[in-house]
Amino acid sequence: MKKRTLAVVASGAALALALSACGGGDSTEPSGTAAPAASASAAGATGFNAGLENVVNPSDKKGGVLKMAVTEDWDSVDPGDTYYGMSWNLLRIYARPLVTYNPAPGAKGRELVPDLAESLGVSSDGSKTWTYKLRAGLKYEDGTPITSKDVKYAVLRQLDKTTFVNGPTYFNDWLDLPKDFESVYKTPDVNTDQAIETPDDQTIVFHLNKAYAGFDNFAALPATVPIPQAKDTGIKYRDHVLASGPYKFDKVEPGKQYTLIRNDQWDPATDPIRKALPDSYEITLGVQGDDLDNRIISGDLHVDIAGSGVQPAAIATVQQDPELNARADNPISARTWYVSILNDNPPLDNIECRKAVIYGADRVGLQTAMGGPLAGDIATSLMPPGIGGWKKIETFPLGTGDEAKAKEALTACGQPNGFETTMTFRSDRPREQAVAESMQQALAKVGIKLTLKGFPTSEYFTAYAGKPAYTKANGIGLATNGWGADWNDGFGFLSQIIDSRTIREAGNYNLSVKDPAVDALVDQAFAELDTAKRDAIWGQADAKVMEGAYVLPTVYSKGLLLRGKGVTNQFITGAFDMYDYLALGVE
Amino acid sequence: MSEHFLDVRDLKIHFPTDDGLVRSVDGLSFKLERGRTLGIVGESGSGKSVTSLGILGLHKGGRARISGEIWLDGEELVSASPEHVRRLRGKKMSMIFQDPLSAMHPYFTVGAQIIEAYRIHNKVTKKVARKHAVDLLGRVGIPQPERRVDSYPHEFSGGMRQRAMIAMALSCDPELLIADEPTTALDVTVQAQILDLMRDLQRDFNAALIIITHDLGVVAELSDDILVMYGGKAIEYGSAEDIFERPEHPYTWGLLGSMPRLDREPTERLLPIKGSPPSLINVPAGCAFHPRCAFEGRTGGKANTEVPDLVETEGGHLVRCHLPREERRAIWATEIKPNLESA
Amino acid sequence: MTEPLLSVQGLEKHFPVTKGLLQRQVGAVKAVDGVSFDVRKGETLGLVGESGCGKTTTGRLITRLIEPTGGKVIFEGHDITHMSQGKIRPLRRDMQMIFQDPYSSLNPRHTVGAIVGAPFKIQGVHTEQGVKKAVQDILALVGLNPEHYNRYPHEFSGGQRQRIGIARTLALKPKLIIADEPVSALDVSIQAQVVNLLEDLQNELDLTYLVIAHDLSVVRHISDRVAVMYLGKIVELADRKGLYESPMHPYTNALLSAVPIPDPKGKAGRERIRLQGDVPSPLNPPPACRFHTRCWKAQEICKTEEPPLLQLAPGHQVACHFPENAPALAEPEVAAQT
Amino acid sequence: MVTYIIRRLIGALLMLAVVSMVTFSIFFVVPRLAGVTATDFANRYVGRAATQETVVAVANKLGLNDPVVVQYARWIKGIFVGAEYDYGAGVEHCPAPCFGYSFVTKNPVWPDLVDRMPVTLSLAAGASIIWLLAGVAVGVLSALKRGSIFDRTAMVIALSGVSLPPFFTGLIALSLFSYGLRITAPGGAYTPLTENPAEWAYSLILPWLTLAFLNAAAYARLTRAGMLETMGEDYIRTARAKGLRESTVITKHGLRAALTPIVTIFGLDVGILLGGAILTENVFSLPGLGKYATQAISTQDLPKIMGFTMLAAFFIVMANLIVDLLYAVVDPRVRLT
Repeated sequence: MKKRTLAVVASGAALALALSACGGGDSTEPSGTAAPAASASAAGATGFNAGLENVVNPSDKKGGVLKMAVTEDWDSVDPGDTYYGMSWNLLRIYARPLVTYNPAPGAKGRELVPDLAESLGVSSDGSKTWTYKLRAGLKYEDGTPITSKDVKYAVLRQLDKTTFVNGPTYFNDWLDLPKDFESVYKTPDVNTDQAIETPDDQTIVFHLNKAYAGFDNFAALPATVPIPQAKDTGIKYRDHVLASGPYKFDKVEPGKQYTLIRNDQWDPATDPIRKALPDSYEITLGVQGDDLDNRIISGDLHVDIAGSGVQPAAIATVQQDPELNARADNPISARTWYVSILNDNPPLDNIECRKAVIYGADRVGLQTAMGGPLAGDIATSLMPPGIGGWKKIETFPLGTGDEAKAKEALTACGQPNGFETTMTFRSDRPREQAVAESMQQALAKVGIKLTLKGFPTSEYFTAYAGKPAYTKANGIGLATNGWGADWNDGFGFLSQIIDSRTIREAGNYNLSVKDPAVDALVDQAFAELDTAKRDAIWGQADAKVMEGAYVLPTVYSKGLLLRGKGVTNQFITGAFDMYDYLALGVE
Repeated sequence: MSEHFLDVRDLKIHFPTDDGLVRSVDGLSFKLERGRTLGIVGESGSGKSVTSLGILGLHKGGRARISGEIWLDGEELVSASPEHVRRLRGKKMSMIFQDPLSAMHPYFTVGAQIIEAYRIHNKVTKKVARKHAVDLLGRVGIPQPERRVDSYPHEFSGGMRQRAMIAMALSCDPELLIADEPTTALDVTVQAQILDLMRDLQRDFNAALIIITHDLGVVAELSDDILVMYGGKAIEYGSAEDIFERPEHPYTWGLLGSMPRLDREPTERLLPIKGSPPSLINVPAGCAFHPRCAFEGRTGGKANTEVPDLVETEGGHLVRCHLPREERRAIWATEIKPNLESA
Repeated sequence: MTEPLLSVQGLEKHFPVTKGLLQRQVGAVKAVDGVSFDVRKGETLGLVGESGCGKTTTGRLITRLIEPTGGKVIFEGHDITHMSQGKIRPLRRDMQMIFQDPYSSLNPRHTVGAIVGAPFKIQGVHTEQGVKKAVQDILALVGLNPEHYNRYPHEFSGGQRQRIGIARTLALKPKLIIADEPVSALDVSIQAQVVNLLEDLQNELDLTYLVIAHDLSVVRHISDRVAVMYLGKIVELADRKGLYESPMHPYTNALLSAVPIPDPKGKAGRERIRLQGDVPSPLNPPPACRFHTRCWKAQEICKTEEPPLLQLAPGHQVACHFPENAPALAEPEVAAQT
Repeated sequence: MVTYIIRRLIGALLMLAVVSMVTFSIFFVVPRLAGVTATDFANRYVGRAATQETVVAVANKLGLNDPVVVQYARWIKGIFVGAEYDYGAGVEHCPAPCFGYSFVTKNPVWPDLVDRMPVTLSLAAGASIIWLLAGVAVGVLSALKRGSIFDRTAMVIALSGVSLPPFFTGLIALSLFSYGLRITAPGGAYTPLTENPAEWAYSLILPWLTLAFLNAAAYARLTRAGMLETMGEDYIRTARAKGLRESTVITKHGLRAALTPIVTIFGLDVGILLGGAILTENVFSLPGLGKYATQAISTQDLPKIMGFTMLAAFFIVMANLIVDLLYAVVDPRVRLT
């Protein structure tokens, strides 16, 4: 699972657990029964889930201070060194990538629109070369013009993963880099034109080592936010990020607070997508979770940047208080919780035994374990709805467990009396423990005996479930797992978790999908230039994984988010499944 | 009104507790004149210390129920206001406690504590009070008083501390001095020094002195008159000679028989009193001493039904006993005295 | 003369005194400094002295509650000075201690039966009935009501508690009892009861006592022989009669003369010796004869030469350059100077 | 006295050295013994998408591949002579005392600690004064009116105060006073004293009271017990026998002795508190040392954890020393040798 929302990472902390009142982190998902769907009519939408498809409280009024907060600091405000969804969403107020997401509610929010670039990328050479042209009149906060060389430098700079450890590695993997290039710091003199060319100050050309039709998704990564080489101070750049967007940093106190004020060098004429309504942003870090919810409820704060939902304590309040309920949104997010069924150890190397596990599982019970309908819909496959190519896959029933079919599968597998295996889970996540216990109970009915083993989140993938040497030696059969998309397409969601060739010595998130047919589909998808066809291939891959019974999906995650009091233009963007931070204003 | 310097009349000090009423002092009367020394003798729980604190008015305002009269130099103290008694305390009457280490505040110098005692009742400057403290320390035999006045109690030896304690008690020239077990915590050679000192001081100050102790030797050394207490009551009162030469109460006999003595040939066996001192909540009916009394059977059954009165037997010698006077004297002469002196 | 049950030879206990940055040892509190005496079977030896003289430390050294820094303790022919705790355990039963405070030395949560009965279980009396019988016998022996078997210590008075302590000690059938201030916490009338009890038990059970006390009257009453200690040393050791009637050491003399006499008539006639000041600190004891700072007979020699403990009369040892009541021929020097 | 202080300071240094070794061992040695490799360590500090090569490179950069002794020595060296850190575009010198660079934020730890200290100091100072005054006052009154309704009520409240954790009382107080009645500042509203003293006090009053409630309760109980014991002492009887007014007896003779142990405990409590009031700072989102420590632990940021631990240990050790010195001043019976 990638660093998608802050909360997930925060929950890894043993201490944070105790402090932020039970499992702060993955409490994205509310518990209890579904809230009354008070969805809204089109005009002047209000009420529950109004923000899913509508702009709530639309306004063009400028001015005011937008107060944001978050329970923990995120990795970095340096666009080249961040891998948090909330950070990617937020940084666009001070930084402009080549391309970005359309500030619009729902699925429209997943559309890419040019930002620094005049238009989306122009591909040539069978999608191996991508050209962008910068808009005219772009300037940094200090008044110096933004050039394509700065974009090139910024992209190359963040390839140095020993310095900028946080960000994604797509450019490392796909750019056609010269062999002798190590990093902009160690090998500054190596000619990198074979990877990125800047024929003039307005034009930038990317050369890939293999074709990729969805490169605009790469261009939307924060890595393309321009950084002038002269201003680069390596890892310390995060303290002095040079603004290209409508706001610039006024105060930077890592771990405590950031304030941003208007960047007078930003020219609205160069920027069709940003309204830049508030006069300034106040961002407070390290606010205690329950307190943060209370302050949003009371109106002292406008936005919880994490965008992953309220704490369990507030969920109850929101459900009971109609006024609050009307301020809540319950979006589905591009994250799936599931159980990996490891096929290394017998008898789970036999597909029938894996099927028996899926048939035997109580899918409703698993949903309850994850926090109920508010927390997520019962998942039918790995890929969540909302991602291109998604189809409801009906390979397996979604009820409370099909004993007869499970027994049938067990017989087919040659284990009519069941078998024993071990299931791992993250011991500091109560919901995963509940999932494991649900599995234990349900499978016991068909004769599959589970031994449960919990491990701390921090070591889960590096030393236990994600380390094949460990799982093989210890006979691990099942492992709780979860994954969020880097961006909302099949590549962004699936490539890291179904491609058997990504499996490493340790630190894997793909624990169980090792199927040449799936790998072949992945390759096919990479090469397919047509978006619709490509999406279809990802959908096939998703179905193939279910056919192989490599995973048991539990829920497509949903979060319970609260709209701030006195905030204008609130809506859930399909790009990040949280409120779009570009559009917000203050009444 | 009383013409005596100190006249305690039917003093009762009772403490209500969860277990019942503790009758620590239960109808005590005695008199004392200036320049005289009264020894109050008794075992633990006899009420002797409660009496002394009662005279000083230290039970006032607490849970104690006090009745009776305490006349001091023409003033009645039981009915007087606590504030009035406070003003007398430390000035007209003062007290020396048993363990000088715990009775002096560990955080203040000896001098400061004496100065404080003096300045409560005398409007003088600190300097004058300090001079007075140094004089007093010298007077009670502390060497280099100018230096020692700034010492803390823990820097003094036991004997020196008791001297300092005495100096503090004497700081306002009290007319009544009560010493509660003043030498019990001290070594025997030091005890002798302190007893000498107290005798000298009393002569010089001409105060009335009450010495409270369980040690008959100490009483004999200092007292003119002796009051023997048992179960909150006086059971025998008389001159020192009366008590040691002609004791008439079986309890007093028991005390004398219990003590090994250096001044006589060692007896083969001690003659102890059987049993233990009574609980002050359930004081035995009748004579409080009767369960331990060897002669209880000779009282004609009155021992456990009637409380005997404190009756004068002759010349100011009072005894609280059911036994007829002649019989008491006969028992003393034939059964007790010879045993005490047997070789 | 019978073989001594307990023999103490040159016993020393020095507590180091350290100072400065490196905690160098700059001196020692010589709590016990070369003490020697024998305790014979069946006798009572009294050890008297004022506070700080080392009498209690001596008792603890003998029972190995603290480790001696020098000298020897021989019990029944065994040198137990440095015997390991394992080896000493069987001997411990033969050598028991009675403490001053009857309140703190009994476990408040155990019944008297349990307190007194524990030793029987160790000795192999196993049946519940057997233990109960044995305990009740002992309770009767020390003058307690055997019916009180199931009561707790707080239900007893001070004197009775001391009796419980004695009963517990006796249950081990010891040969030697070291009693440290056995009666000083008790009321006068109770003191006498306990003193009598100790004497009776000695006669009945053939016990040997080492009684440590500050009360000279009690010691005289109970002891056959008496040792007087001053600042860690024995200054005089004699049989009762010799010590109390013709004390040789000035300190003994002063001690005896300081005891108040319960006789109002006698107080005028007595010759008194009043010592000046207090006992000096054992940290810096006076050199040579430690008593010289308070001694009215002290001469130059007393400050320079330590007087040895010499036998000046049969069974009468004294450590003094100018002993009193000494037979003239024993110490001609003294006669010359008087 | 001087030798005593020198000896204690040397002892304090040794103590800190031991603390550093133990802390270092817990986070660096013990996991190694449990089979966690240098790359496993490094995995915590790289992005989730990092390749094996990146992980190894990061492990090298953080020095995790060196023997533990070398790592420890480097850390110690940093404290005394400073350290160098490659921030990509260049190398920076971190002057002594350098407690290393955060593995996560890449900031030097020491300036962070210095930056967080005023918050914790403010919190500790205000809260400790409140709880000392309130606790002692209630304790004294309770002791003097033993068994009264005041005493019983106070002790019940005190018991609840001792048993209720600040994250409970703090959250209740916040929702009641800050969001309900709106009379106190909301969480996280810290204003430095130097900026605006009134705002400073306003922003801290609720955390002060929450923290003070917890400790005042304990202090009230301690004071009451101490006062009851002291008022039963012989020297109090002596003071009364001198004819002192009861008020003087209580304040001069009683309180003086009863407060001595309170003052020493107070010193230690403040020392511990200076290392960060972890629960309170988290509940009120105050960016102090306790919050810093929580963040450090949640991100397993070892240099931060080490730095914080050392600072907290330093405060505690110093508080101990000061308390001991103070004790000798207050109680003349105590001699420092």
